[in-house]
Amino acid sequence: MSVVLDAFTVITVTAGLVFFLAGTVGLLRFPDALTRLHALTKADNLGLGLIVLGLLPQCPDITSALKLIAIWVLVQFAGASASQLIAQFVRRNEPGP
Amino acid sequence: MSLLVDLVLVALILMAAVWTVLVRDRRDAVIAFIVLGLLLSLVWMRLYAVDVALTEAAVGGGATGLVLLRACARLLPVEAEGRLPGPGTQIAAGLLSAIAAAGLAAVVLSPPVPYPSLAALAAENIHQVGLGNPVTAVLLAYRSLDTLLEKVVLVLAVIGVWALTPDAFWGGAPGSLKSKHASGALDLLARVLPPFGIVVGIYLVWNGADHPGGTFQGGTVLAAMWLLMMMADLADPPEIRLKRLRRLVVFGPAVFIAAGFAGIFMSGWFLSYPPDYAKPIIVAVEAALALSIAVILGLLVAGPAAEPPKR
Amino acid sequence: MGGGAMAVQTRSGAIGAIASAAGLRRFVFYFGFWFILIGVSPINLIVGLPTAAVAVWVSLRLLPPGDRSLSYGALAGLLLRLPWQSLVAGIDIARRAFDPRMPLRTGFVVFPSRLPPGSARDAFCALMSLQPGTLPVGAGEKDDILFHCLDTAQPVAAQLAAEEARFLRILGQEPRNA
Amino acid sequence: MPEFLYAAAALVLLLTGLGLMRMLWGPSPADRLMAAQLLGTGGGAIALLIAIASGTMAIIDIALTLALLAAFAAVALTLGEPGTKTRAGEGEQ
Repeated sequence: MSVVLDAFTVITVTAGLVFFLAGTVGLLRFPDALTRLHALTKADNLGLGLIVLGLLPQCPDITSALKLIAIWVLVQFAGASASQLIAQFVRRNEPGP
Repeated sequence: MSLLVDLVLVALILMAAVWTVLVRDRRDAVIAFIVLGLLLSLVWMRLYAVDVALTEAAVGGGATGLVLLRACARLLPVEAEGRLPGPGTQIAAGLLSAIAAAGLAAVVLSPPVPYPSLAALAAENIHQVGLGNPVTAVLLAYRSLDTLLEKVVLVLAVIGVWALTPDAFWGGAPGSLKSKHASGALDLLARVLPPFGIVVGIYLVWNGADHPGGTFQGGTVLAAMWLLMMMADLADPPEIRLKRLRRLVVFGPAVFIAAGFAGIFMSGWFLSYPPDYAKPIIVAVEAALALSIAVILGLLVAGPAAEPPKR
Repeated sequence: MGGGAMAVQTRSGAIGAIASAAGLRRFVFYFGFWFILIGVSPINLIVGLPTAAVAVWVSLRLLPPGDRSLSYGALAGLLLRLPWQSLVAGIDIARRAFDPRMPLRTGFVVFPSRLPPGSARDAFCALMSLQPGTLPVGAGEKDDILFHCLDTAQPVAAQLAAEEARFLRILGQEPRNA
Repeated sequence: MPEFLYAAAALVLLLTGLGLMRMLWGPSPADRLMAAQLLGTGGGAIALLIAIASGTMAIIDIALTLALLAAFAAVALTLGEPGTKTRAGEGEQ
């Protein structure tokens, strides 16, 4: 059982790393600020989400597992708010379409 | 593997630090400084100094950015009027910074051998204080006089900021922190986040007695929530003449000093706690301090009064 | 909490507000959050009670309970879809970022929203910013919301309308013509 | 398992650290802030990985604090904008 859980952790955490890579690549490659914002919020929120998911079986007790999930929810909400705030800032300061 | 982490971390910190100093735009420098704060928090975590990492995460991640970017906004009209410091002031500031940096470098690079430490002695006697977190035990029991004076310095800082108020505005409210650009995202954030922030802030203070955390971390989180509400126009900066506000500012240090005097009667010395009651006294002092720190940090960011008192 | 200026006036009403149905629901919620943070033990229980009470009091001031009753079934459905949406959105980004040709057809879409301006619409915008390919960047004319899209070839407006219909169902409003 | 989690933490640090190139390139403050935002999320992930790997559950609280304050830099950015009201007389609604 523990081997299965460990394998689950390795697979999901690795997948999380792939999305952190995607976020960084997008942040560096995408052509304009608003497009880069998509990469920022969506890819690394998923990266963190997958890492949280992968760590859940390794948690010593149920409260710390719930705490990890609460952190992910907070980051989702903060990311949603921050990306809109930055998008509005970009729109005000760059004459866009 | 851990060596690799450290090397990457050091390289990133050097980059962020050099960039903070070199970049010409003030706002860009502040953003680099926020990045530096995040990296420093990771360094403290790497050193397993969780208390310090928490402080750095709360202060560097939340409070510093607000203070410095607000300062940037304040400097804009000054800059527009061309009232910039002359070369003499700039050279003096640079020299002073260099001297401070050289002094710090000298201390860090040539420590006395063997390294003086009271850690073993402190750890041996920690059971007398009854706290599980050695950092809190040191801060509030072994060197409580230092900690008390630190909190008094915070009160002095508020007085110093208020002293910058022009005579006509004395007693009034600090300038609004409200963003000029209304934003639904900010409004939602400031309506949803504060209750969670209050629970987390109190948790950090309460948990700080036995685990990493404590007054400053918790107080900073609470202050950040108050500032968020002020920026979203859900709360106004309070008028600085309010008695209630001033009582909140001095409440923490006052409780601390009262506990100190109680120590004289209970066990013979100022700020000495009787072993059986040490923990409840310290927790009460911490709670009062956290409240005052939250109010003080909020007032420091809000700044001096910028409008005359109403009525 | 530092809100000295906004505090105190309504202290007498505070206990009554917390004792209301909405207040009690929120109290259970924040009390649960407290236990997730700190774990269960008697002394933590005692400190958790006033903590949750303060959180509820602030929460009721910031987000007064509406007169509409929320549909919790629809809300649960939406929350369960959130991780899935996050996965789709992340894969979408990764696909575009890793592709050497970087397939992007970015542009703006104006979406006429049926949600009234206010917290409900803000919450809808926050949810949409987590959706694949869309990012609300501000208000347009009247009730329009301006979205930045990664791929304008997609039927973005139709997808947004479908999401909005789901969202309206949470607020207890049946979509009229969606 | 701890070795794997430490390695994962190192990789997250490396990847989000690479994102800091955006802090150097800009061009706008918004782009630079995105690099900080990325590092904030990455820092949370690193904290969680190290907390579980080392069994030091207190480190989770660092991720919690970072998550709670993650949007603050973006909020603060609007404070530093030209035209933001900070002086007397302008601040009234």
